[in-house]
Amino acid sequence: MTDHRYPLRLGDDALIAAQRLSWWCTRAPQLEEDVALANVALDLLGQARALLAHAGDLEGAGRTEDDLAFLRGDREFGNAQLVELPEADFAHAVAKLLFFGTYQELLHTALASCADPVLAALGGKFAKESAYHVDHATQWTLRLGDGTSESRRRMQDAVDALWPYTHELFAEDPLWTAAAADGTGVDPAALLPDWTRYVTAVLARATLVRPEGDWRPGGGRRGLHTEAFGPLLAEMQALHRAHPGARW
Amino acid sequence: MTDHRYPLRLGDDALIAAQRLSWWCTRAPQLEEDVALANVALDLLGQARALLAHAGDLEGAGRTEDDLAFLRGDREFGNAQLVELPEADFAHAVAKLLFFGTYQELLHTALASCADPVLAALGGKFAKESAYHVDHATQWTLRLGDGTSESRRRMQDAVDALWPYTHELFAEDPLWTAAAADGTGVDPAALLPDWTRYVTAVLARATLVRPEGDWRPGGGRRGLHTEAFGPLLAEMQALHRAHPGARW
Amino acid sequence: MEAQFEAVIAADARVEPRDWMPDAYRATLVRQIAQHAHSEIIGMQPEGNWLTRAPSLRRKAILLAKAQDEAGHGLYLYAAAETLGVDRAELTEKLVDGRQKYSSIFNYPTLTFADVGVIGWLVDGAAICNQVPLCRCSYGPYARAMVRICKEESFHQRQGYELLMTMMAGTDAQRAMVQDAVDRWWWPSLMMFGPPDGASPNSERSMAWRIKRHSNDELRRRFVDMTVPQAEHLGVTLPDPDLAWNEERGGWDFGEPDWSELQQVIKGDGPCNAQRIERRRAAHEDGAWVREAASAYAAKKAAREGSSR
Amino acid sequence: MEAQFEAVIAADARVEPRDWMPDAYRATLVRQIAQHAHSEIIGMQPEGNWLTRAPSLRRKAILLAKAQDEAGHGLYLYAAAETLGVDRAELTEKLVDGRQKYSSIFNYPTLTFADVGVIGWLVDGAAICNQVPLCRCSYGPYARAMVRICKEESFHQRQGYELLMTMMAGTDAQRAMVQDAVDRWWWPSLMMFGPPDGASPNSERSMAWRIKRHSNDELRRRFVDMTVPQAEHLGVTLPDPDLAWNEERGGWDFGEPDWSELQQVIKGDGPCNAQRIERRRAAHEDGAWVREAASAYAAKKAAREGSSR
Repeated sequence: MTDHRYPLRLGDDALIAAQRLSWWCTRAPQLEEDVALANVALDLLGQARALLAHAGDLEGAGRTEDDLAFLRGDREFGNAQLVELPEADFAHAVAKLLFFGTYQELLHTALASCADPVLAALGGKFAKESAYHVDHATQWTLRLGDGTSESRRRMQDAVDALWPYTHELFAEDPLWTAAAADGTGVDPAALLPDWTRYVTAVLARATLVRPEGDWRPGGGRRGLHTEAFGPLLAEMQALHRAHPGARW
Repeated sequence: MTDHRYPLRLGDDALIAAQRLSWWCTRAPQLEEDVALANVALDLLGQARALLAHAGDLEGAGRTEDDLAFLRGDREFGNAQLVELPEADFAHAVAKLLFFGTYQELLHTALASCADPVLAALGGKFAKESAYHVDHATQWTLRLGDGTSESRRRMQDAVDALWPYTHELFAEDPLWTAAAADGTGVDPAALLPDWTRYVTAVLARATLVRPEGDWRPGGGRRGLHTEAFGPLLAEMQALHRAHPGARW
Repeated sequence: MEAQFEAVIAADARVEPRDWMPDAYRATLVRQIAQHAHSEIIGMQPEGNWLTRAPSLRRKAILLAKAQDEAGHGLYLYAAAETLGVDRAELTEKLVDGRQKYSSIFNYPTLTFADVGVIGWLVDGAAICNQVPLCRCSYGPYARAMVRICKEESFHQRQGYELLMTMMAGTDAQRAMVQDAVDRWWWPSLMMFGPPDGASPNSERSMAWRIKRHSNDELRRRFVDMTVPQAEHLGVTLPDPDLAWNEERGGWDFGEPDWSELQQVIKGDGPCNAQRIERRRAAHEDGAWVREAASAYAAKKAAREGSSR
Repeated sequence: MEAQFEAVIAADARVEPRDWMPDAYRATLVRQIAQHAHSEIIGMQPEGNWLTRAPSLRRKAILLAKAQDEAGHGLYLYAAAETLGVDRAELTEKLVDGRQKYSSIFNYPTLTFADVGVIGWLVDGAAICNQVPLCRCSYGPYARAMVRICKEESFHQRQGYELLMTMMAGTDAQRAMVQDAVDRWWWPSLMMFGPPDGASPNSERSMAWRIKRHSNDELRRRFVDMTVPQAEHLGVTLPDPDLAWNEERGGWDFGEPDWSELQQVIKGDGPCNAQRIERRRAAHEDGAWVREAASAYAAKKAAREGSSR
């Protein structure tokens, strides 16, 4: 049977990505983008809810999606650090969506044929959503990279800042290995060649330089997060925790 | 006997002012100012602790300073809106400290001869602290107001933005009236002439214009806060609330 | 041409963008549609304040979807305004520098999560009362935008009411939050219908042009009659001691809002006016480099495609 | 002159700012004192991360007071460096652009409130082991600054340990937080003493000049011997399977830290390097207008006072 921590971790990725993205609502550079980013955030939030609910079912301890989202501490979240990073400007939001969305699209596509029927069904559904996110991020990467000199500088800065955090998405991990071994999940290492091919091509078309450097921060999968994560979680959970047991 | 809500409200002013000010730690424009602002924040936090503890004693329901600080909701805090406002730059921090510190110095001095012996003792002690805060804010108001054209513009912007919120400090309120009537507290309306005289003189020396306009936002005393207050409180209370009943 | 315009109005038919129309009719519509569009966009902020703090994932999703709908409504409405020969950038400038207004209701702060529910119930409810008749407005593009918007607004209103029902069935603290939110939003909601008829100078002309179909006071009464039984069902008290059933009229009598407060908020001195405009201004200015990049890229792309033909 | 300098060193007396000193001695001191000053200032950040979220008002006050002390230590140390003919602004530039370092320990994140206690206990504890001998450093201003600093550091260490004792007497969750923090900070704390003696090229000369009085490994052993019984008293496990009492030596044997990690963090690839420098850079740059205003005001004031004489 699927280890409940597997969908939980995927759900954490989606949840924290949605939480960061929702900050843009009322702050996007144009109204079309308020709509589009809210749409992406909604997809991610929907993915998080389905995955956390599935994790709760598999765990069998009666924890709901809200218990898992609002009542775990900083060290119990398994999302990759990439998704929790603050988005200093719109270029950061675009670069993050390009990197994370491409990873998600490949992951969801692979998940669609896994042995856990719930995850397989979700993977099929989510893959379509992710494809839209990737397309959206790709369009913006091209516009910003090949737009003005300022936009190119900002986009390159964002790519440089976030690139090191992409390694963690594909890093070896016992949970991935186990899930891949029994067919209930995917080893993301297998996705890396396709990811690199796609992202590299987009960066090239956008006249951007693919970063070098061997810094590979990580630890999110083991609950080791950046200092930006605690305040994010504090804000997200404060109201829920202020009213223990209340329904909303 | 002193209404416990009286020291509670004064304590809320000091607590929220300290919380905002502590943001500057590691972000001040020079190291001397990291020291000075932390010092002011520490004084304010000390005042808050003494006042909340006194309020808890008077209430007689066993609530500690931490219960009052961490387990009340947004609508139960009685601080003036002035102290909760975000500080957009150092000029805002200076203007706020000038306005709030001058109010506090007058208040604490008057409190030193009130009928509540605890409050009278605290008033005497706090008045000295406030005098230092006012002196510090005054020196910076002069430097920024009469410094460069940029600093003058920023300082004037800060004064203009915060001035409307000073009215609430002196506004009529049943709790003030009752406390003044039985001698257990001070009616801040009586402090307004001295406050205006001092602040006006400092602004004039700093070559700054005293704002006109009749907008008088308020409501903090009745728990009606700005939208900046909820996130401030969420951050302040999140960890305490995440561990109900724990001692630290 | 004027006669033809008058005939269309008299027949209760639609004026379309290419039709001749009096300058004052056009100006009135631009002002009203722009104000309406601005209200959708600024109106994202009060509830947006709770997006990152929503106490359940379901409520977070509902809030996000609502904010997204509002941005969409803003887009339709700016598009409707553009059919009258203005453009969105110009309208945004006017919003940001204070030459055009938005609904004053959005200058009040959302202090607790119950405010999210009450905004859905009362504010969207009042908006619907105002907007349903606009679906038959004489200007075609505006009327058609309103049909779509009203449908979504009703959905938002039901969601807001459902949140309040859930909270009223919850803890004492939740019930107190709901009552407190109702106490704060009731009077501002009544003021959403504008000043009393005697003090509303432009209403008569707008009614003659069939832009507007009911007077402010008429719509306000309709809203109160609709809302009082909902409040009873919810179990909250509306903060008006003068609220009383009028047997004769078959409707509810109610007290007089504090019109001086409305004037003050319209003038700019509401609790959140400065903050709302500042957020909008910051988003617009911080986004300038992005919009410039998009234009530059589009131009390059067009040039490349042109030269490769 | 050189002979006099050598004599002062040999007599274990103090070199003072006006005394002649070899260029290399001066350069070594500037580098070390600046790095020490930078460490105090950057060291405010990891704990400062919890200032606004401290779970009790008492702990918030302790944190604030500690941050204030650290800023004060930074000021003494920059002042000590300035006696060697450099200035603070120049040192800050070098910090911000990466030409000077600070202690690598501050490149690790503070993930829970237990980290605040563990930093007090282990990080301040290790700093004290390093710094107590510096109170007898051959350069007078540095030695005197260290006397004051060490006193305050001991106080911080006791406060950190007391927080951990309180948490260990608390809930299961609190105890788990403490153990987790110890697991994360133990090895980085050991690395605070620098590379093993064989790989520490400058140590010998510093010892000859009596800037340094003990080797890295010697201080590291001293720290472990001091800390192991404290860990036992606290009830936490130190994450080192090789930790064992050595009867013969009368001290604790311990495992080898992962020196490649230290090299990586020093090189710039620690979890928080970029973030720490960025915060310091932003504070420095955002404060430029304030410092300029203060200078301009001082100049105007001096001119006014000059002309009014």
